[in-house]
Amino acid sequence: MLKYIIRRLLVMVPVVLGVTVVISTLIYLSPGNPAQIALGQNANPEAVARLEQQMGLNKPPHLRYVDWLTQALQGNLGRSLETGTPVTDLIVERLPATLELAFASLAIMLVIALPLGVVSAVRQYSWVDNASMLFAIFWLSMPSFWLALILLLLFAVHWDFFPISGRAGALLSVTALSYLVLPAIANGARRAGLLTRMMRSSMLEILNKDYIRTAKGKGIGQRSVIYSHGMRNAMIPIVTLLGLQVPSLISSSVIVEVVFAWPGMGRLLVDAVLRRDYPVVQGVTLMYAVIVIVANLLVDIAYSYLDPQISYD
Amino acid sequence: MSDLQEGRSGRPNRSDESTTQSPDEETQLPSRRRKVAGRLIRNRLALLGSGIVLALVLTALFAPYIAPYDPVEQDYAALEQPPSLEHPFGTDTLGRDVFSRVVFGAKYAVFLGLVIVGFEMLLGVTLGLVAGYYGGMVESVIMRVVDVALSIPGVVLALAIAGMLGGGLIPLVIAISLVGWRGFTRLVRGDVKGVMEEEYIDAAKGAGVSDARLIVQHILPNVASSIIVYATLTIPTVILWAAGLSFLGMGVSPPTPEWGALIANGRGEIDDAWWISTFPGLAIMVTVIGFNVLGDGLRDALDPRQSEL
Amino acid sequence: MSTQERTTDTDGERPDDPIVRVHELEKHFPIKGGILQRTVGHVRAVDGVSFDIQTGETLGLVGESGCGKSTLGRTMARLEEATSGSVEFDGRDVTTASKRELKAIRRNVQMIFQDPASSLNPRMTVSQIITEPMRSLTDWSKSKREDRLYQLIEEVGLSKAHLSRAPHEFSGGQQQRVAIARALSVNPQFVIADEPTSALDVSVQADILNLLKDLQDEYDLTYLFISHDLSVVRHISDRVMVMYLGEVAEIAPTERLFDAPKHPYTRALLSSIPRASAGAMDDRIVLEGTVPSPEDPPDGCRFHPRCQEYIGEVCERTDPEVEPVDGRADHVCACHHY
Amino acid sequence: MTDPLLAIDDLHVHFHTEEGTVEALDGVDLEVYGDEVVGVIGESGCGKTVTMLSVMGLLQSPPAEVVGGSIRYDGRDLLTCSESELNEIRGEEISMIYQDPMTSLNPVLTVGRQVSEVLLAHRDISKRDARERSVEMLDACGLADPERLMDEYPHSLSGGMRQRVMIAMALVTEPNLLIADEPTTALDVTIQAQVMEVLRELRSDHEVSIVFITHDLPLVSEIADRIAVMYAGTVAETCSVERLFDRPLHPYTRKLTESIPKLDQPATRLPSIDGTVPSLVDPPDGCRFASRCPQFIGEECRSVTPALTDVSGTGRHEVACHLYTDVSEASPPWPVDDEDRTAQQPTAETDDGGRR
Repeated sequence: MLKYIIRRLLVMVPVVLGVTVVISTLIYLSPGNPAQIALGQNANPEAVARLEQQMGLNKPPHLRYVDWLTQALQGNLGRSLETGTPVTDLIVERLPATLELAFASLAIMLVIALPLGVVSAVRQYSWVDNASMLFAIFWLSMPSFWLALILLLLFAVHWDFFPISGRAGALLSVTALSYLVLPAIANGARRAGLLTRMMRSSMLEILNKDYIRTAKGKGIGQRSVIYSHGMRNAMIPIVTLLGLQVPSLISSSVIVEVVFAWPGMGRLLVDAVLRRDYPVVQGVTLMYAVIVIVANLLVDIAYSYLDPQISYD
Repeated sequence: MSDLQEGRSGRPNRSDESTTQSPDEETQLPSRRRKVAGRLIRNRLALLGSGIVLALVLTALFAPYIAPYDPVEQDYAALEQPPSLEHPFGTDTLGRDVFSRVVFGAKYAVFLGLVIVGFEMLLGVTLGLVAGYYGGMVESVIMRVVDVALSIPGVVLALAIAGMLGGGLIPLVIAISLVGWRGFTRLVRGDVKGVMEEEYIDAAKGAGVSDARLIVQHILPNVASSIIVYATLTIPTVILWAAGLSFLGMGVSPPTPEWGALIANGRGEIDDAWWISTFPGLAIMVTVIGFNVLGDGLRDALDPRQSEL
Repeated sequence: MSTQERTTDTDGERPDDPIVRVHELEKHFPIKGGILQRTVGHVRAVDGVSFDIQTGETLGLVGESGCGKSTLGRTMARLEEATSGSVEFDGRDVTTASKRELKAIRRNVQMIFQDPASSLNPRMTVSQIITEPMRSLTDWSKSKREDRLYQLIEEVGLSKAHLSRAPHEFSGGQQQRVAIARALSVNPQFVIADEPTSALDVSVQADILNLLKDLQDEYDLTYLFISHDLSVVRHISDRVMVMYLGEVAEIAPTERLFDAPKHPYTRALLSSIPRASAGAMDDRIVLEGTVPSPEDPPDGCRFHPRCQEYIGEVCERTDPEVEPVDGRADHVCACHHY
Repeated sequence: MTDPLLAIDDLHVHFHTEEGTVEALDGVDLEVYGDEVVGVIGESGCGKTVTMLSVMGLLQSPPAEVVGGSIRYDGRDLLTCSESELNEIRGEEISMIYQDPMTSLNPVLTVGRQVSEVLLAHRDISKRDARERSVEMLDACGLADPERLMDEYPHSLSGGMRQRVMIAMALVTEPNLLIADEPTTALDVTIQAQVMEVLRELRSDHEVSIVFITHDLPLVSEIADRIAVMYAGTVAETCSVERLFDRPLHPYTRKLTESIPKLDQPATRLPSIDGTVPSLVDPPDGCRFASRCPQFIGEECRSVTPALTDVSGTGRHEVACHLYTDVSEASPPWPVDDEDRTAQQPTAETDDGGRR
């Protein structure tokens, strides 16, 4: 098992490196002179030239990349052109909010989707199945930013159940929780719809397997057949699919953060892109990639626990 | 009679199965195409989906004839009017008719959906075919690139690309296309590997068929249906993405009546004029539902094995 | 009928006229493992196999799953690249042939596969399927190809009306007929049939076996007939080769192999076949255990851990040579008993 | 004669598919008596598995629908049992082993869990006792090191071992009836021989009736007392193994036995059956074999479905064919050269010809 994790970690290295190359290339190809952006439009050309020198902008791109990478490996992702704050500090400040939102959405997805999917599969073509499939189609067709606006309109503005926007620190109080509810729903709803359908089809597939017939033939009762024999097998593909959903969960959280003024990395990124604050864009994108890669690693480990057929070496 | 048959020493010119097959029985076997069409029609949801998609395309084509007003014409006499007979979806902060803007938005949705998915397919399917067919180093390299691309969340990458290229329609198309191809590559590569396991591929190799012909004649037709299904189900995702990026101000710029931009436009007024954002959102939702259920129906009809995406 | 050949075969006086010579053929598949997914071992699917096939004969190849019989067939048709050794067809080495040479060889070496449903491209019509080898391997004109197509479709017992249909509209037996027509379209001399009837019902199997025999007589075909079913092999073959774990256990003319099997594995295999007779089970040899993994075959004789006639350490230490038994050149066996 | 343990009477099963309603079973009659091995033989699609899945109540419905008939086991009609009543019978009184051992065991549960589960469901027994009993059963099925095997997952077992586990699982509750659905088809011959050996031994140790479904006539003749031949959803003939080879009465049975390549016979041209199995969607009236039958005798074959009738006077040889109107010792219209046939098909006249 340890060997397996080590191998997975080793495989991660080239992928992370690849990500840094892609991001650096994008930044390099972007128009605009970072030194000019940092100093403002009306800056003295000499000062701009001096800053360029200082920032290493006149070096060839591969050397700039190597410089950046060397610094990045030491935890230094540069400074924001806008405020001069170290990018690492900005990320550390915003990361908890982003993770909090991600986990809350994930929890909502799982709590709604798994039971609904299982019931739909077990009672295929019943009214429960039809209703939950319509429910799923409805949510998965909803643009998350629009849902966010509608939720805001109804539950925050119109009925005043929840605060309109922002975040009240870490999740320790009812107040803090109340800030989280709407963003988490907006972010999780679409994927809950998707997951319901996946769970249903996965369970349906398993229920058609020979070993389910064997189990039924043993006369152990429907409950045991579904839970002991069906569920665990059905979860194996679901865990994989959950892993594949992580990037899109993050994607929608970027937009949801903007709508609810949730102080996570997504808002940071959007602001940075709009202001062409390249070091921040670079740093945040890298951080997002790392989150995805780590999530995939966790999924693989969970997967190998669920499926005894996976060998660890 | 039986003894005669057994004693027969000649070649069995009479086929075991074909002799008793009357012409009537033969015509009973429905062709594959008819079967697919039949399954689509029986699926009522899929029918609804095709209806929605058809309506969308017609709206996009005939937008100028359907819309009662010019979508960009401002009317200071009618600012932020709630829905009425005159303005079924109300008017926005500049007095533009929301209904007309939503109708014209269909043009962008259809255009973006088709063009972007077209580009994604072109890039993704080609790479997937190459990776799956040749295997080895070529495959490793392509799949590592896919791994890297998949590690960056789509909107984040698209934001970075769109940010680099600046706003506008073309950068939007490029940004989303560069993000979406990887799904096609994964799918096609997997399918190609599956098809390569089939004995008819060995048979074709044994028949001396060239690589190019093998790919075009034997592999592509057998992976085509899953590509079609995936493409149909990708269109709504692309429409959502395009709207999302426009909403963030990274896509189509303000006066243009793109649905995401329309929602962004009404965002500030959500408490006074809910209709400005609500109707474009509904339009997106209906469109996405349409493509989704059509795609589901197509999957059931064409490719029942393909699991939920 | 092939009775003429059969009688000469059993006398062991068949003229030595091999059309195929396989020499020390090996096919190993790498196994990946460890942290860096390096090659940590090999599945020795085919491990040093030598034999000849005479012009016009049917060589039956039997063995249990995993013994390498299919891999051997596929390597001989160059659907797999050989690890070492050679397969000479008509004096030309198939394993090292260039693309152009391979085309010339393939005109004469064709293959029929196990699963008729999978061996026909579902998106092509029967006529496309049958003409494909002619298009790629010959320079025949369109009209010549069509003539051949019409001739073949009748010969395999189908009709012209079937040509425009798709494979899924046919039953398994009919699909296998299409596959046979495809293999024979370019007038090959040698056909490798890999379990051609194992996916079919017995009554349909009888039809296909009869058809293969008829076509052999008509076109002077040479067959390598791979099967796990000894009854079928006995029915169709002139000589039989038994494989165990990637190696040759025994080769002998059919009658002789079934009447006087030498290798303990052959004997166990023969006695395992169910037959509808009373005494059949009294002398049944039931082997212990299962076939070991070809990743890590036993030292010495590969059969020794399961052998009912284990004679001592020599079996564990030395891999027996394939040698003639009873002084007959046409009956060879790899066992320390002989 | 005592009452049969299992009596299937005029069973009709339909499958509702896109192509139409498939009349998979069209009046199947079959009886299994105590301590008897019945072989059910037929080609793919003839309905042998569907019949047995109906007995187990394991047909997927939809698309399957039992439209008529009855299945009486020990006095109860299984078709009218509720799911929970069925669960008391399945695994406890009737067990089944399936064709493909690779897919019939749950990949994520240990062997021990899967075997002892049956006991825990049907007996008031502690987990430890269930485990002990399971180990004994695995051992009885010829599996080496059963203790260790209990904690293994199926994927580390070979096909032959898995099928033995399946057998252990089926017999651990000592059922009265075992249904074996092509239990050796997926296995190699030498492994098949091992599994058959296990089945034969267990049969002599435990008093259990077996229904052995297969397409392999020689194989089933090794173990069965009586054979039922099925064709296109109907039972064509039932008789003892010896009679089947000596004196098959149904033209289909005869054709089937002849088309098998035989080891002990010199290679000649194999007789085959002309034509193809009729489509079971809207099948022809009358005898379903009529269109292929070499003994076709006229309109009656096309219009009247022949009933399975006793033709031996003893109830031990039944045939569904219009050729036989005389119910006492019918003789087939083809030459029966008993001596010659016995030479080619040496079958035992004694009782232990089928089993040992």
